Amino acid sequence: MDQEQTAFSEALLHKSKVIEAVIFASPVPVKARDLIIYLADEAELAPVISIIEERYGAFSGVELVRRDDAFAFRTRPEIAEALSIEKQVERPLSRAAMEVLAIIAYHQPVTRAEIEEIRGISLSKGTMDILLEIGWIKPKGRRRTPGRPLTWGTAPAFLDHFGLEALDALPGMEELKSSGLLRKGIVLGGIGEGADELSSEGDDEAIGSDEDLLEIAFDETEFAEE
Amino acid sequence: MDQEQTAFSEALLHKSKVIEAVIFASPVPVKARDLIIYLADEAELAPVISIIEERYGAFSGVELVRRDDAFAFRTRPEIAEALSIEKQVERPLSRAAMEVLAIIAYHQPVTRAEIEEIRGISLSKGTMDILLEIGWIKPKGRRRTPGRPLTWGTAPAFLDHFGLEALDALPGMEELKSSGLLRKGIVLGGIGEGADELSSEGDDEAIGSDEDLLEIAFDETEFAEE
Amino acid sequence: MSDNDITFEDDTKQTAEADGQLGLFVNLEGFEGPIDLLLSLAREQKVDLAKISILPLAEQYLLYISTARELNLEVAADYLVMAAWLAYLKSRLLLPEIEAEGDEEVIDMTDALRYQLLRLEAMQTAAKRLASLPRLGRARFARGMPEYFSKTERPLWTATLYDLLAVYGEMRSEDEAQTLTIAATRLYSVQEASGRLRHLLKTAPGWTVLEQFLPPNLKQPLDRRSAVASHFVASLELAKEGVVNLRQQSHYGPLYLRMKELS
Repeated sequence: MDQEQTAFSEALLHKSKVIEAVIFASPVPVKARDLIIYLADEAELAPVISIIEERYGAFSGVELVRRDDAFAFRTRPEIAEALSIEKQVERPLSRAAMEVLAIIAYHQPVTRAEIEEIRGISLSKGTMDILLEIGWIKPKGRRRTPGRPLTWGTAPAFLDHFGLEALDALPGMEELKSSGLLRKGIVLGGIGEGADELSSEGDDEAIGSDEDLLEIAFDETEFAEE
Repeated sequence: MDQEQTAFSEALLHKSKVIEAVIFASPVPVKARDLIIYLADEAELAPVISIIEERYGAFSGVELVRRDDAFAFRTRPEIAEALSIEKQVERPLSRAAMEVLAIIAYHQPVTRAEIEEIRGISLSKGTMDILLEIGWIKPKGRRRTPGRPLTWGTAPAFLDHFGLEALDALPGMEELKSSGLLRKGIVLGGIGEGADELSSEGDDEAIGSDEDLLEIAFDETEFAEE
Repeated sequence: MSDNDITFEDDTKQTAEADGQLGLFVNLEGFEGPIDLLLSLAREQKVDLAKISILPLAEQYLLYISTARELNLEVAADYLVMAAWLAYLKSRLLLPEIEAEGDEEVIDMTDALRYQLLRLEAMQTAAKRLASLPRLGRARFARGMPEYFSKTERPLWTATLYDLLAVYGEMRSEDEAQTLTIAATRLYSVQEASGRLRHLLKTAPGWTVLEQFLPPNLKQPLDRRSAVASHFVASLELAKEGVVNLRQQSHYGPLYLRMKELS
């Protein structure tokens, strides 16, 4: 290694200390873009992250985890049992809320009507509210269909809470996708009607148009902020 | 190293992971006696702590610190310093703040009520605050009038920022006018003015009268020196 | 009721008695809607949902609902709509074939129901799997003692002396605008022109072109235009009053004035 290279890797080592400290200090995952400000350029992030990841290997009780485009230090799940740390006693979520959360997570962006349609029952008032209050879901924009309904998706805190690197890492996501069970659209509406809907390929259109969701357009008055 | 020793050190390594996680997750420094419960006996604490200390050595942005008989992770001071970045951000002053600053500069000492009177609009809370925060204005004392209102003037940093040697280096009305910074007043029946522009032989009279008017107007609004 | 269905095992204990006698503990409140109830009934059959036969399932549902009604339990509209739908489906399934088209419809309906059961089951399973992930605050912990660093932004005020002066100048100019000044006008008023015409016409010999009446020394074009305009208007007024006669030979031609002969 020549002198220049040595200087380069030393600079990287120093930067890895800084980035480590920033992530370590934060109680919530730190976005990549907030880390880059401590670096000369974006390209430095990947090598710096791998230096840190290596330092917090299997021999550490703490690990560097990735949450979408953010990083955090979290204790390793395998030593959790050994810990008599005061575990958060949370009010268990109702079964309805967990189901709605799962539907939002796997089907996002999804409208309220679609959630109701999947569950075959209308949503009671509190179900979405509680998920919003916990900070696991957020509005994602409006669907470009008549009525421009608001769609919902998961918020960053969802990934952090459930220890998921990204939405792709949702358990069983691949199978669900390939089995076609993530299709939206009315399947069983009324007598006769449902049949038409199932056989039509119409749902794909709705899913496709989600990608073009107007990000600008969500009306804050539509839902409670908390 | 014989087998027994290997097993011993592996057990210690595992314990160090647990202790590391406990200290990491604790909201307060963890007392030695609260750590011992995770260990076989007290004697294990010292080796476990040194394993962790080594892991968070000079190459880490974080260090294990001892406070009395308790342990905590802290960002290394030299890194923390680097983290408190002070970014210089160019920021323009709001129009309102500029106006207030100008009035204070030209009319000091001036009361808040007088500033409002000159601008013909009431001052929002933040406008004076921002000037005060920047350090360009300061209170100058109280006017000896009923209510003894506080008067304001410029602070030394004002001269400094604007590169003025003294307050009287602020251009007066005449200089402002000649540098084109003072527009002429709006004159009703201003057709006459247009006529001047049409012909080269200017009619100085109209301008002359404008000038006189301006001077009068200033005298009216200009505040007596106390 | 399957074993993994923790949530409503307390709510709905079912014991099947001999001869199909129903000792069902009917409690609809344990279910998240009719599809959920159907799903729960389907699970009891312990067959692949994708292949489940809809007819017995529909019968089970209808029996469940009718039992609930016999027990005078309140049955929500959702459940009744589903019951009606399933009753219709059942009748279609039992009827001997009507026509090919109708058959297809029945097949679609049963497919749709299967799909909806599968989809809801998938989401219920997903919810359970989510809940069992190593969750923050249970299996994973965040740093307990977060540190905060000031990422202060030191403003670099861009205000220049020019800005300051320009603002002041502009502001004072605005003050000025409030002091309306009425400038002395050098232009001829109609009144003035009218007086002048009255006076001059007395001495005018017959038809005289309007320009002849204009005041002398109109050096500036604007002054001249103003004088022409005011004298023209004045001449019209005088004509209206019956003091003068006007004459114009052609469009845009010169305008002649003459004192009206008092007859």
